[in-house]
Amino acid sequence: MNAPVPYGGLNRLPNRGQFIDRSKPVTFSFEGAFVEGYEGDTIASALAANGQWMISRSFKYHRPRGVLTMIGQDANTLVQVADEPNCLADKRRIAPGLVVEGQNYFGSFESDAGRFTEWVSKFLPVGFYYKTFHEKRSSWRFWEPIVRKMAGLGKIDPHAHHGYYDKQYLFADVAVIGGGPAGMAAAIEAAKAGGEMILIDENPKLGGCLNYARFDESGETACKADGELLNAVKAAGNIKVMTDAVVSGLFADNWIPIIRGNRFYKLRAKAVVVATGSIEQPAVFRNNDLPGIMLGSAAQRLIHFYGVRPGKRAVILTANDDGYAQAIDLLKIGSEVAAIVDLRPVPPVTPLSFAVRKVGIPIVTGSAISEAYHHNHEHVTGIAVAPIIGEGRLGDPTAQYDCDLVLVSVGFSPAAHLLLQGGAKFAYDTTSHMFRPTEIPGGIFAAGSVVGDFKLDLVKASGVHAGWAAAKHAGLSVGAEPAGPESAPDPHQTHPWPIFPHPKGSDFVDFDEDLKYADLINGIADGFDNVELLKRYSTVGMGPSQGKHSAVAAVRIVARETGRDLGAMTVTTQRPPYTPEKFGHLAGRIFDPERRTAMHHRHLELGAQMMPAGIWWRPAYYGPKAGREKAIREEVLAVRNNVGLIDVSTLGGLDVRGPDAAEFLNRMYTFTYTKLAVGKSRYVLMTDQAGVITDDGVACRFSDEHFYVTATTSGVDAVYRSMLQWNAQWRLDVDVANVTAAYAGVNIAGPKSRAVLQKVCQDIDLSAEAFPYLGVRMGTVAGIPARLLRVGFVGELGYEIHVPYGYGEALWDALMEAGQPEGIRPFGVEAQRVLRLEKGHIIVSQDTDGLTNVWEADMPWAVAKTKPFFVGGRSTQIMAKMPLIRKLVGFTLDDPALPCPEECHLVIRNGEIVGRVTSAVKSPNLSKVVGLAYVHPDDAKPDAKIGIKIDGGRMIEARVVALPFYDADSKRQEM
Amino acid sequence: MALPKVFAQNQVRRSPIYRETQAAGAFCAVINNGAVPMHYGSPDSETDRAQRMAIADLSVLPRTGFKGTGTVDWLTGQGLIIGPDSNMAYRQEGGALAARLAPTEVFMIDGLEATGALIEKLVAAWSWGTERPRKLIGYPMPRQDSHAWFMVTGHAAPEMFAKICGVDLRPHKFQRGQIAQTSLAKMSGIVIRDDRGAIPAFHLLADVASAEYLWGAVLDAMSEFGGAPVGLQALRRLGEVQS
Amino acid sequence: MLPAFLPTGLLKYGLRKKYPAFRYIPPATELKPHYDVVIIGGGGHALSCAYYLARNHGITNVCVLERGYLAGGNTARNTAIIRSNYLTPEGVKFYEESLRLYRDLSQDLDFNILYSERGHFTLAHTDAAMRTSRWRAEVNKHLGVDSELIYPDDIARLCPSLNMSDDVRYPILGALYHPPGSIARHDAVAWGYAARASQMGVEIHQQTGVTGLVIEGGKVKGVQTTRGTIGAGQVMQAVAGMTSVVADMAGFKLPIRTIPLQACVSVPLKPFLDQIIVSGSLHVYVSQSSRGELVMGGSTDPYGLYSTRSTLDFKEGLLGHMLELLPMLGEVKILRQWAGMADMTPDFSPVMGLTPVENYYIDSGWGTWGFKATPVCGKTMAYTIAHNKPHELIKPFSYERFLTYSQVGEKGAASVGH
Amino acid sequence: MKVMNCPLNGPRNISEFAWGGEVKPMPDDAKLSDREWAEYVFLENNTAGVVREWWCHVPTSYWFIAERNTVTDEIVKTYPSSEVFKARVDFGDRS
Repeated sequence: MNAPVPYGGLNRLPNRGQFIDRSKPVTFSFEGAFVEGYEGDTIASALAANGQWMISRSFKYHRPRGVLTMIGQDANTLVQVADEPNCLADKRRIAPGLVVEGQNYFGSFESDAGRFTEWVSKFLPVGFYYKTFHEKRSSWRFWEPIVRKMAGLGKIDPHAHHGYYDKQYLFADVAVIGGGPAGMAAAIEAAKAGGEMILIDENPKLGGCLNYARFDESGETACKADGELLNAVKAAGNIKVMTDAVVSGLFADNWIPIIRGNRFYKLRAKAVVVATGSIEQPAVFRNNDLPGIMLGSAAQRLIHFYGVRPGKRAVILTANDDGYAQAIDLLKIGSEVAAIVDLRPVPPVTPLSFAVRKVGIPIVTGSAISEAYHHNHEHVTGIAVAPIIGEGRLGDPTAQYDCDLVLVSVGFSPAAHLLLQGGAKFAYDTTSHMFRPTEIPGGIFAAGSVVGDFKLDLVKASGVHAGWAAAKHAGLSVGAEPAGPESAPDPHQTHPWPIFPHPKGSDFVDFDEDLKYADLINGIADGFDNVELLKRYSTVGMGPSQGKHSAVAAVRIVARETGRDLGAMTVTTQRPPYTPEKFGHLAGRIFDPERRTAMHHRHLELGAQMMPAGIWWRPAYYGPKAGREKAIREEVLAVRNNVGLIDVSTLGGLDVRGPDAAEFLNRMYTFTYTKLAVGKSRYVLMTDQAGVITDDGVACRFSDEHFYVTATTSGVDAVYRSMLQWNAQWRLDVDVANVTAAYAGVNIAGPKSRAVLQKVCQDIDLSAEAFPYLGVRMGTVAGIPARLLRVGFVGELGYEIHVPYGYGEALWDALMEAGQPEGIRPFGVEAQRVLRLEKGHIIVSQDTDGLTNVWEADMPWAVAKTKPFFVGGRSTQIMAKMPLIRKLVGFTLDDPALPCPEECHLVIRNGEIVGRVTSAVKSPNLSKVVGLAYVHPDDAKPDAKIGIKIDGGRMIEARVVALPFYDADSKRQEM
Repeated sequence: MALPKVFAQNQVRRSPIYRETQAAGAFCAVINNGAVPMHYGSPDSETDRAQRMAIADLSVLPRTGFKGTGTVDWLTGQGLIIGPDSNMAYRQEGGALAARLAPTEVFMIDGLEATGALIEKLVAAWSWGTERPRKLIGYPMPRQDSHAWFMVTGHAAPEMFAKICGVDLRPHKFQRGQIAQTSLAKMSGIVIRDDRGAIPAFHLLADVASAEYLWGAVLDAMSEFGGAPVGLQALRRLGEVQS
Repeated sequence: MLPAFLPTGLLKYGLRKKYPAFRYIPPATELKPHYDVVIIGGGGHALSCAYYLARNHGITNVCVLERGYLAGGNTARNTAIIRSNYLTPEGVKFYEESLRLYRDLSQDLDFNILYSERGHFTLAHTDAAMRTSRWRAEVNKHLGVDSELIYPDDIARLCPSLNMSDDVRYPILGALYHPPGSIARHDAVAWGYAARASQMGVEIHQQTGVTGLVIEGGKVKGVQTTRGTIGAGQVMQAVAGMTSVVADMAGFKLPIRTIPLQACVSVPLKPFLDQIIVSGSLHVYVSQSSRGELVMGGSTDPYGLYSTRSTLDFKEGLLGHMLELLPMLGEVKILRQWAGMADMTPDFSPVMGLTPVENYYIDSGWGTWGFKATPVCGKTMAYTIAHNKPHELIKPFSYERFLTYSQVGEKGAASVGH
Repeated sequence: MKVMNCPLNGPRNISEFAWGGEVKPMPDDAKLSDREWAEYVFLENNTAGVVREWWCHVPTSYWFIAERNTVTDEIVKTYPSSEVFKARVDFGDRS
C-alpha cells in the first residue's frame, strides 16, 4: 500500500449546497476549538467541511465514529450541545457561539481512556454482566458503580432550566408525512378534492430524495420532477407545508405529534398518508464503523445539501444502481473513485452503470469488502476486496485500495415505524429482500419506497393513488380512481445478505451498542433464539437509533441460525417515538389549574400561610411560619372565647331540587331526609356500594323541593358525578347542580359571633329561639343575599354564611369590619382541625380510610334503619353481622409529661398492630392531649387503656374517653 | 373621554381578576354593582388590538341560567326565542344570548350594552309557584357567579385557542353562535362564538375560582400574536363597525 | 479485597477459542401427554413458581406454557423496582420476604440479575400524603422494615437533583425513605429462573397458547393448547393482564379490571440520579438504569383495555410533572415508550391461592407490583400447589376475602405505587 | 388520542371523558344472599371484547353509554343512558 490518502483539510465545495447560505458565515466551537461554517450547516456538515470526521465515541468500546446517514437516523453523530445531551449533530443547525462537545469519553476526546474496553472485549461476551460479577453478593456492589460509570452518553447540567416550550393543535382532512416525490404527489392529488392538506417534512425544503439522489447521468430527471411537484404544491392553495418538522409518532385515530422548533404540534387528521421513504442499510465487514465509511446517501447529502466533499478518493460498495449514481456524483466534484465493489455476480447494465463503465472506473463484481484499514481508528485509509463464495462467506482478498472514503449502498429498509405504530403489519419479502406491508389499517395510507416503490414514476404513481384514497377516506369529493403503480417487488435495490463476518471481529451489526456479528451468534447459542429475546439479551436495536440499521440484519441472522423461513419473519415491535422527543416538548407550558376563593388575596394580605386542599388553596394559619404553633393556638382561643372568621368557600355545595329531592337524598346518604323540616339541616354521610364511607356534610332544606347539600372540598366532584350517574339509572324527578364555586362561604364562630353578625344582618332574627342550632335561613348580610347555616363543626355558636362568589370579598370585608370592636380574628384550617377534634367530629379521609365502614367509625346513629335502600346499605347491613376488627374512639393521655402522638402513630395490642391514631393534638382549651384512634373493639369503651407506639419506637399508654372532649352537652354551640 | 377613576374594591360585586386588570391600568365604569374595565389607555389603539388579538374581562356583566325539566318551555313562555339545538346560542331582543348547553339547560349572558333588563326580568319572574302539583319550570342557576366571563377577539383568536383547546374553533369549522363545552388549558370551560362585526369573537366562560389562572394562561398564549387586554369600549366599537 | 471480586466467570470466554455457549433457555420439544403441574403463562411469576416447585418440593414433571416468547408480558414491561415499604402488615411481610429472596437471587440462580440497592423515596406534597407516609413508615418499622419519614433537609441532602423549592405548584413536604429500595434487570430474573428450572427438568414451551381447560366435577383435569390437549394434575394461572380471560375458561369471575400501565425511558445519560424517586401527588416515578437510561412511569391509564398500545397523552402528563421535580431535564429526550396490562383489584392487594375449581390455582391481581413479588410469589404458590393449601403469607390474599368483606387495604400506598 | 363521540357534545378527544366502568344494572338485593350481593359488588366481567360502558363528558358532567371493544379500543357506538334505563326505579318499602 502507498501512503494513506490524507483525510483532513478543508472540504467545502464551490457552488453546491442548497441548504447553506454562503453569505452568512457562522462560528461555533467543537471541543473548545472554533469552527467556521455557514448558516444552514448542521454541526456534522460544518465539522466535515473542516476535516473533522470523528464526531463521537461509541457506547461500549469508545471507538471513533463519524458521519453515517447525515439525516439523523444514527447514533454516530450524538454530541453534547451546552445543556442538551445526545443531540444529533447531522440534524442540529449551527448557530453563532454554539458550544458543542463530544460525549462518552474519559480523558480527552482525541485519546479516550475508555478505549481499554475494546482491548478486553474478548472477556466481555454478549450479556457478560449476567454471567459474572455475582460470585459473591458483594461482587456486584463492587463492580456496579464501575459498569454504571461506563454507561450512558450525554451529561446532565444540574443547573439547567428548560426553555420556553409550548404546544398547538392542528386539524386537517389529510396529513401527508414525508415531502419527497411520493408525499408531494399524494398531497397534490388529495388537494384536488378540496379540503385541508398538511404536508410535513423534516428537512428545510420539500423534495426528499430529489434533493440529493440521482436518477440519470445528468441529474435532469430529479431536478425536473422536483420543480414540477413543488410548483403543483404551491399552486394547489389548500396544502399547508410544514418543513423542518419531525413527526415523532402516529397514534390512535390519526393523532400525530409534530416537533418544530420549540413547539409541539398535535395534529388530528381524518386520513394520513405515510410517505416516509426508506432507510439505507449498512453492510457488515471488519471495521465497517470507521469514520470515512458512510452510506452512499449520506455522501450525496453532504455534497448536495451542504456542499461538502465527503472524500478525495473513494471505494463504493454497492448492490444496486445507486452506487453508480454516487460514483458520478463524486466524479462531478472532482473526487476520485478507486473502485466500485458490486456484491452482485452479474450486475444488470443500466444507463447509470454504463455511464460509470465509460469513464473506466474499475468495477469488481461478485465481491465484497473483507476489511477496512485505518489510521489508529480515526479514519478509513483503505480496504481489502474479496470474492463472495457463499452467503456471507468470502474467499481470500484479491485486491486492496487506498481511500479516504467508503460508500456503502447495498440496500434499504422501509422507514415503516409510523405505519407499524399505526397498526400496519409488515413481513419479509424474499424477492425484494425487504419488509413489505401485508396489512395497513383504515384511514392510513402509504406511498413511495416505504411500500417498496423505488423507481421515480412508480413512486409518484403510488403517491397519487394514496393521496386519492386518503381524500376519499376523509369524505372529500374525489374524482375517478387513478391507476395504482404497477409495483412488483424489485430485486435490484437491496442485497439479501450484505453481512461478511471476519475472523478477527470488529464486524459491527449494531453501531449504537457495539455489537459484533459473533455477539448475535453467541446470544442465539445461549438460547435467545427469538428476535425479541435476542434483542433483550444482546441489546441489539435497543440503542438511541432503535435498530434503524441493525434490526433487519438481526432478523436475517436469527432466521438463518435457527433455520426459520425468512419469509415468515416479522419486524420487532416499533415503539414511539420515531425520533427522540425532548421532555420540554412533551411538557409544554405545563397547564396545572388551581382554584382560589373570593377571599384568597385577603388571606395573603393578612399574612396567611396557604396550603393546598385538592386543587384549592386554603389558609392553614395566619402569621409567619416560625410562629405556627402560637398562631394556631391563638386562633383556637379566639374562637372559643371571642369570635373568629374562617373561609369555608372550598366546601362542596350542591343544589338538589325537585319533587324527588328528599327521596334522592334518602338513596344517596345513610340518613333519612323525607321528614326533615324546612328551615332545618341534617348531617349527611355517604357510603359506596361496598359500604365504605366516602364523604359527609350537611343537607339544608330551604323548601320542600330544595336541599342545599354540602360536601367535602376534595370529595364534592366525585359526589356530584356519582349522584348524576345514579340518577341516570333511577330517573327520579330531581335536578342536581354543583354550585361549589358559585358560593363563597365563611363561618363566623365564637360566643360573640351573634353580636357581630347582628350588626350587618337585619332581616333575620338571629335569636336562639327564632334561629336555633341546625337551623338554616335565607336573608341578607351587609346587603348581600346569603344562605345562613347554624352548624357546629367547631362546637361554638356560629353561622356559616354562603354568598355569591362575586360578593365574597365584600362579605369578608364587612364582617372583619363589623367584628373589629369584638376583636374578630381570622382562623385557618389548622385551628379548625383542633376545634373540631375537641368536639370529636371526624374528617372523612383523615379519620377514615379506604375501608372504613359506619360501624368502625362508630356512627350507627347516622344509619337509617327503615329505609328500603341507600347506596352501600346492603353492604353496611352485611358488615353489621360480622365481627368488628377495629373501632374509632376518642383518647387522651393522663400523664401530662407524655408527648402528643403524631397522626398515624400505631395502636399496638400484644405486639400486634390493631389500629392507628388518626388525629391528635394538645388541646389549648383542655390543656391535655386529645385524639381519635382506631383500637381493638374490646378496648373501645371509656377508660380502657391502649398502647400507642410513638417516635423512636417508644410505647405510651393512652386512655379511651367518651366523645366529645369539649362541652359534652353541647351548650355552647346551641346557645 | 376620560372616565372618573373607579376602584373595583369599592364595589360590592368584584371580578375574580380585578387585581390583574387594575394592575394593567384599567379605567373602569360601574355596571351591575361592579367595576368593568372600559379601556386601559387609548381606546382607539384598543380597537385595532381587538381586531388582531385581545381579551376583555366581562365578569361583572349580568348573566344567569336555568336548568332542569321545563326550563326551555318556561323561558319560551317568558318571550325568549330558543332554537332546538343544544350547544347553540340564540340572540334575544336587546342583545342577550341564550346559550342552550343541553336540552334542559340554558346559560343567559347579557349583550355588551349590559342593560341587564332581560336578565333581571327572568330572575324576578322565576318562582316555585303555588299550585300543587307544582308546574315544572326548571330551576335558576347561579351563573352570575359560577363562571368568570372573558371575551376573546381578533383574527388570531382561533390560532390562539389552538394552543389551549383541542376543539377546532376556526371560523369555517365553528359557526357563529356555536358553543363548545370543552377543556381549556386543562380546565373545563364554555366557548361561544359571537363575532363583533367582521371580527371573530368568542365568549369564554369558565370556573370563577380558576379565573386568575385562566386569564394568565390566555395572555401567555396570545403574546406571540401581540395580544393584550382591552376594555369593553373596544368591543362595543367593533360591534358598531358592523351596523 | 479486590481478588474476591475478580469476575472469574468471564475468564473462559477470553481464554477459550470457541465460544462456550450455555443454553439458558431450552430448545422447543414435543409436549408430553400429561404433567403433574401445568403453569399457564411464561412470565417471571410462572417461571419462579416452576423453579421453587422443582427446588423446594421436588416436583419436576412441570410444564410452563407461554403463548408468545418467554417473559414477554409484564415481566418485560415493568420498571424493575423492588421494595417492601407497604401499608398493610400483610403486604409488608409478603414483600419483605420477596426482597429477602431477591438479595441472594443472583447467587441462588448463578445468574446476575443486576440487583442494585438505590434507596426509594416516596415524596409527599400534601399533609394527607405526609400522613400516609408516616402510616407506612410506622407499620414498616414495627415489622422490622427499614423505612422512615424524612423532611426536606434530609431529602435535599440525600437526592440533590430534586427541586426542593417552595414556589412550585406542589412543594415537597417530606418523603417516605426506604433505603433497601432496589432495582434489578427484569428480564434477567425470568431468564435466571427459566435456566435453573429447566436444568431441574421443568419444560418450557413458548409459542404455545392455552385455548381451554378440561374440568370434570369441579376438578381441573387438563389444558387445551394450540398444540393439543395435555393432562394435568394441578394447574396454575399466572397471566397478568389476561387473568380474567383465563379465569373465564375455568368458569369464575374475579374482582379485577385490566388497565394498561405505561412507561418510557430516556436516551442514555451519564449517571446523575442514584435513587428511586416516586411522587404520588405528581403521578411520577423515575430511576436511572445501569445503562444510564431514565426509567419513568406514572399511574395506570384512565380506562380499561386489553392492549399494550402507547399513548401520547401519557407522556405529556408524565413529563409535565417530571420537570416540576427535575427541572434540569428539559433538554433530555425520550427514547422509547411502552405499556403493560395491569390487573387492578379494589383493595390494591393481589388475588392468590386456591380457586373455586379444585386443583386450580391463581396468581393474579398484581396491579403495578408484580415484579417486586416475583420470587415470593413463586415460592408461596409452589408451596400452595405442593400442599394444596395456601402458604401462610398469602392467606390474606385469597379470592374469598371479597365475598366476606375482609379486604386488605393497600390502596393508601398506591396512586402511583412503584 | 382516541376520539369519543359524545351524544351531547359530538366528537371530542377522549381526554375530555371519564370512564365509569362496565354498565352493571343493579340486581334487586332483596332476592340476593349476602354472598351473591358481594359478588355483584366486587366481581367484574372484565370482558375482552365489545363492552357496554359508562362514560362521562367531564366539562358538562354528562353521563352516557358507549359500546367499546376492550381489545382493539374501537368505540363501536355511543348513546344516551336513557336508551338503556328507560323507566323510573323505585325500591319496595322494607320497614
